[in-house]
Amino acid sequence: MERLRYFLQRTLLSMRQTPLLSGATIGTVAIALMLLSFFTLIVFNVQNLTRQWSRDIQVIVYLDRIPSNSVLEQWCQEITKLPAVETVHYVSQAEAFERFRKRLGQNDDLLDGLMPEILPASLEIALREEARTQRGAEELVELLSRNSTFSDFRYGQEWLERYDAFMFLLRLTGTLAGGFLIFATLFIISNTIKLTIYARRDELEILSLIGATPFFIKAPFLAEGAFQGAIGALLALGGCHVLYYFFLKKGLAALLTTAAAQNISFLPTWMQVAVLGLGLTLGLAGSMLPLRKFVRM
Amino acid sequence: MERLRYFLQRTLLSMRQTPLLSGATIGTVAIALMLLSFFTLIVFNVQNLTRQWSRDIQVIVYLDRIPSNSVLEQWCQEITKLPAVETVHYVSQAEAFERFRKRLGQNDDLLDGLMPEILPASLEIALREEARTQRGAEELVELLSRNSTFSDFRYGQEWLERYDAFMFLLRLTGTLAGGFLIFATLFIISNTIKLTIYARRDELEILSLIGATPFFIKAPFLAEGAFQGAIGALLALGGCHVLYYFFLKKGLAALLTTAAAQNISFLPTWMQVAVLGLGLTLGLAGSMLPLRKFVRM
Amino acid sequence: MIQLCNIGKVYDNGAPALHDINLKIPSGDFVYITGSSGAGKSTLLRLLYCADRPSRGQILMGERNITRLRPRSVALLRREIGFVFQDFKLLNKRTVFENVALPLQVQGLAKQEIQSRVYQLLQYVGLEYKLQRKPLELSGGEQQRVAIARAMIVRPRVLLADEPTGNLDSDLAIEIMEMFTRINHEGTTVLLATHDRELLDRFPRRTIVLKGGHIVSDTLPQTAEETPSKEEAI
Amino acid sequence: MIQLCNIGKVYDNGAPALHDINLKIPSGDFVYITGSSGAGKSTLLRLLYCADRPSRGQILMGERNITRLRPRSVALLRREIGFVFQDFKLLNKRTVFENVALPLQVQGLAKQEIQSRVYQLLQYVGLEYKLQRKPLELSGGEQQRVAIARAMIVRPRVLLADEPTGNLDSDLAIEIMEMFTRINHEGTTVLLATHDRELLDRFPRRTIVLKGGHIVSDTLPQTAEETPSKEEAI
Ligand SMILES: Nc1ncnc2c1ncn2[C@@H]1O[C@H](COP(=O)(O)OP(=O)(O)OP(=O)(O)O)[C@@H](O)[C@H]1O
Ligand SMILES: Nc1ncnc2c1ncn2[C@@H]1O[C@H](COP(=O)(O)OP(=O)(O)OP(=O)(O)O)[C@@H](O)[C@H]1O
Ligand SMILES: [Mg+2]
Ligand SMILES: [Mg+2]
Repeated sequence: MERLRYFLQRTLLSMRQTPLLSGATIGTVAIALMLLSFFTLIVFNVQNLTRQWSRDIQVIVYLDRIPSNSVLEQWCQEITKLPAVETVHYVSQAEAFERFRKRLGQNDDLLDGLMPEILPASLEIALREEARTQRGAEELVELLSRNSTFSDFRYGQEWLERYDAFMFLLRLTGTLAGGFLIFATLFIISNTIKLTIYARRDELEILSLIGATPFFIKAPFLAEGAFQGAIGALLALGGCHVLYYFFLKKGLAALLTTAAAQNISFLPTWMQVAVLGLGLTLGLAGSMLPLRKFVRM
Repeated sequence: MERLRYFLQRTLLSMRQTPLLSGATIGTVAIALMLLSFFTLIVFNVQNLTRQWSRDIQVIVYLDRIPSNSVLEQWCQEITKLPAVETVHYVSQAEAFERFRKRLGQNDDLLDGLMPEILPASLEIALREEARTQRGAEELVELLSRNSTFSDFRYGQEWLERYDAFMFLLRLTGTLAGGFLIFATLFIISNTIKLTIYARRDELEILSLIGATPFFIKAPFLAEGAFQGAIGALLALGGCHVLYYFFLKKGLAALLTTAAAQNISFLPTWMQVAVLGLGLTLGLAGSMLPLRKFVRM
Repeated sequence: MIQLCNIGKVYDNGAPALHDINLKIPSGDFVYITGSSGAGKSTLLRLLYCADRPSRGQILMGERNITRLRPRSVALLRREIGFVFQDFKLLNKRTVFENVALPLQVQGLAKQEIQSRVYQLLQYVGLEYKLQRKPLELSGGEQQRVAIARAMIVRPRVLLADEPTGNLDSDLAIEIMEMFTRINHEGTTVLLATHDRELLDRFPRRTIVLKGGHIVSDTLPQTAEETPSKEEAI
Repeated sequence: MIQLCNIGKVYDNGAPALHDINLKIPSGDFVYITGSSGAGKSTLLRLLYCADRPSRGQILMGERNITRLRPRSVALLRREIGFVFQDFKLLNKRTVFENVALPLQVQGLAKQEIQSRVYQLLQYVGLEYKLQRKPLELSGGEQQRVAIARAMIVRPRVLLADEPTGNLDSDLAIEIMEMFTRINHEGTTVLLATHDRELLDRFPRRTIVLKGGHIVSDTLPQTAEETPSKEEAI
């Protein structure tokens, strides 16, 4: 009990006694984690955005002959069962003609007198999220072409290629930057804590000379590290929220009228808790390592 | 002369005598600047990429009547003079029909027997880079519609809207993240240097007690800071180049066959020099501020 | 009972500080260790405190061989020993009170008891009005007295004092010596490294003289009075 | 000529250390400052070195009023003064040689000259074999001698020594005192704060006694012999 009280008191007191050092730790944790969370926030939202956009990716099967309703139904059922498929939509010749007319806009008079039958009927197959790549589309086409009635496919090759490249680049740089950012955060935080502990190494030495056990010496430092890490993480979340609110949310809403702005959201709660936990853990672990080095007895 | 030799000697000696401190500074500068340069590298390449993509953005003017060659030439000249316009391309009815046929692909037999005149002739106006936005296109349409012969415009509203939103988001988060990253780099580096100088404050005090002038005390610390900053920047550039080479260049080239991979390039030389300069400046300025605080006499 | 057998100490940089020291100090003894600067007095005391490890030989303290202890045991050993360091080794960030209270907090005593004991001891050394000062706001002699108080606060079984009166005037030195004598009468073994011939003369005790890391003489009180006069003749 | 007029010093925490000190020390004098622990000896010396500023009063050193100097002037003043700090204030990261050479490097002397002067002086204080050691690898007395060497290396016009023999045995103390006497004969003004009555007796000089921040006596050699005997009677 006395011990516990002593440790808590020491932790707070020591943060007061060395404001420069604890300020440095808290500041570094805050900035580094803010960087990390803001990055996560962006990745998170870009993912949401591209997920929406990728709804347009679909495979179209042009049908040479118009199937009977029962055959059509059977096809739809079979295709829907394929793992890569989300939905199947039958576009009749009339519907295709109507769409074409709409597309021509004011020039639709050109189609006057033409029969709807000039355009083929088709099946529009929407892909599941994980299959929305060039490869996914090609594999589906491969599968579908086993049915010899399906021979004429269209799946926006050029757009898909570009989309694929973009998504790949996004994912690659995201992973790379994210991985590197995590590493940088770890390095910078542990480095800063190492320096603050280095600056207090005489304290560690004297405590050990006074007959303090390694645990007694380290406990207040660890508590301090964890506490500062947690405070830093809170500040990071706060700062990140401010950035998010004023720039992403308000800024976008004012400038854009698209759905894009509405869809931007803050980190979900579990991620926020994770950031807090990360700060605490980093503060704790970051103190542990240099302490082990300086408290050798 | 003796002085200069003393300062140089001291700088190197002191880095040897406090490897933990100089290691921390160099490491932090390296990591922070690597983060910054890698971010710049990504922004730089994404900009290149979107610049290429945005070539597709154009305003199409459908012509009700086929103009005479001389009128056409005059129009082209006038339009080309507009600030937002890059090039103007005249698409004749025959060319439009040909394109339409290509688009239909295997179904082109549908057009057999139709006259090319069912499709209108048009002017395809490519925009300059800075005008490749919804607003830019609309302004151009506005200008063009002063000529009463031009009334039917098409400029891919939906695609442009989406592109705009995307570019805006990209630019916003880029600026935001970049600005914040620069701030974070400044903070973290100056913070680390402050801690290393704090750890050596007794040295500063004793030097001043020995009769050293403020300049004499600070010079080796400043030189050390600048030197460490420069080394850190070099490491950052090296690390960034490794990341770039193995992940972006090789990785993409192996996985993609598109032009996208070929177009990815490293930071131009002037930016590399800027990173080096930034490291040096940060090391110098980051030492200057805490030194001013600790060397008060 | 403290016993040193064939103790030798060579520092990491190769500097030999002690050679082949054999020594027996019964419990409750009061022993001076003297000798010129660099003779090895501090090194000897530091070995007894496990602040350094001997390069060779064994040290027995009570029943225990303290030559190769694990960190936790070292900590426990140190709680029974008070040490006045030659360079004080006070925590500059903490107040005088906190510095002196530290060894008791390490042992987990109740706040109440810590407070009264610390206050009492600081009164003894004449610093009761400077409880809340930081060490750097004290004069050299005051810092030394804080160090002495910190060493005595635990009522140690062994007190090792390295030049504890180097920064004190003779009146204060005599007061401090009287404190040491008192604690010695209560059963604490006292080892005191000092240069101060005045103290040796005024409080004659067993005196061990070191020179270049060797014991050159080990005399009991009756002969202790001879040594200074002999050396003064040099 | 050093002159103090109405000097008072109150530390930031409100502790008064010196009251209304008036003092004249002619150039080339050798003066002891003594008094019990906390009397204000170190504070007085630190004021002369501009290591602290007096709260009131003026200090004249030669022609200069050193009470309000700008940083650069303080640095230049300090180059003419040697100071042996009570707590040594050595640079732990640098070797003994570098520590002693520092004041000369500050003045921008040639490497050759620095080397020979440092070596010679370290020989005087008996540390020529420990040139390459770091201060923390030295005994207390050795550190003190490094501090003394550093103060004397610039052949200062004024030497301020705060308890310079506290960690030295009397033989060494006497040697050091002889060095001080020699440098004093060459024209350096020496102010020496000490508790060591043996020195006062052996090298009788003008002695200023402080008590609670006041000057309680200021006696010249012939009477200086009285003072200790009087105090011993207390
Ligand atoms: N940490 C160390 N590393 C290397 N050598 C050391 C160390 N500490 C002391 N020495 C050397 O060991 C020898 C004995 O040192 P010690 O401190 O025991 O002397 P001492 O008798 O206490 O002297 P003093 O009276 O000056 O304090 C000296 O020559 C000293 O230079
Ligand atoms: N930095 C400081 N801040 C506050 N008070 C101080 C400071 N330094 C000294 N004092 C106080 O000023 C008084 C005089 O201190 P000073 O160091 O001059 O004494 P001294 O005569 O040198 O004593 P000693 O012989 O113990 O070294 C003491 O009461 C001390 O507590
Ligand atoms: Mg010693
Ligand atoms: Mg003093």
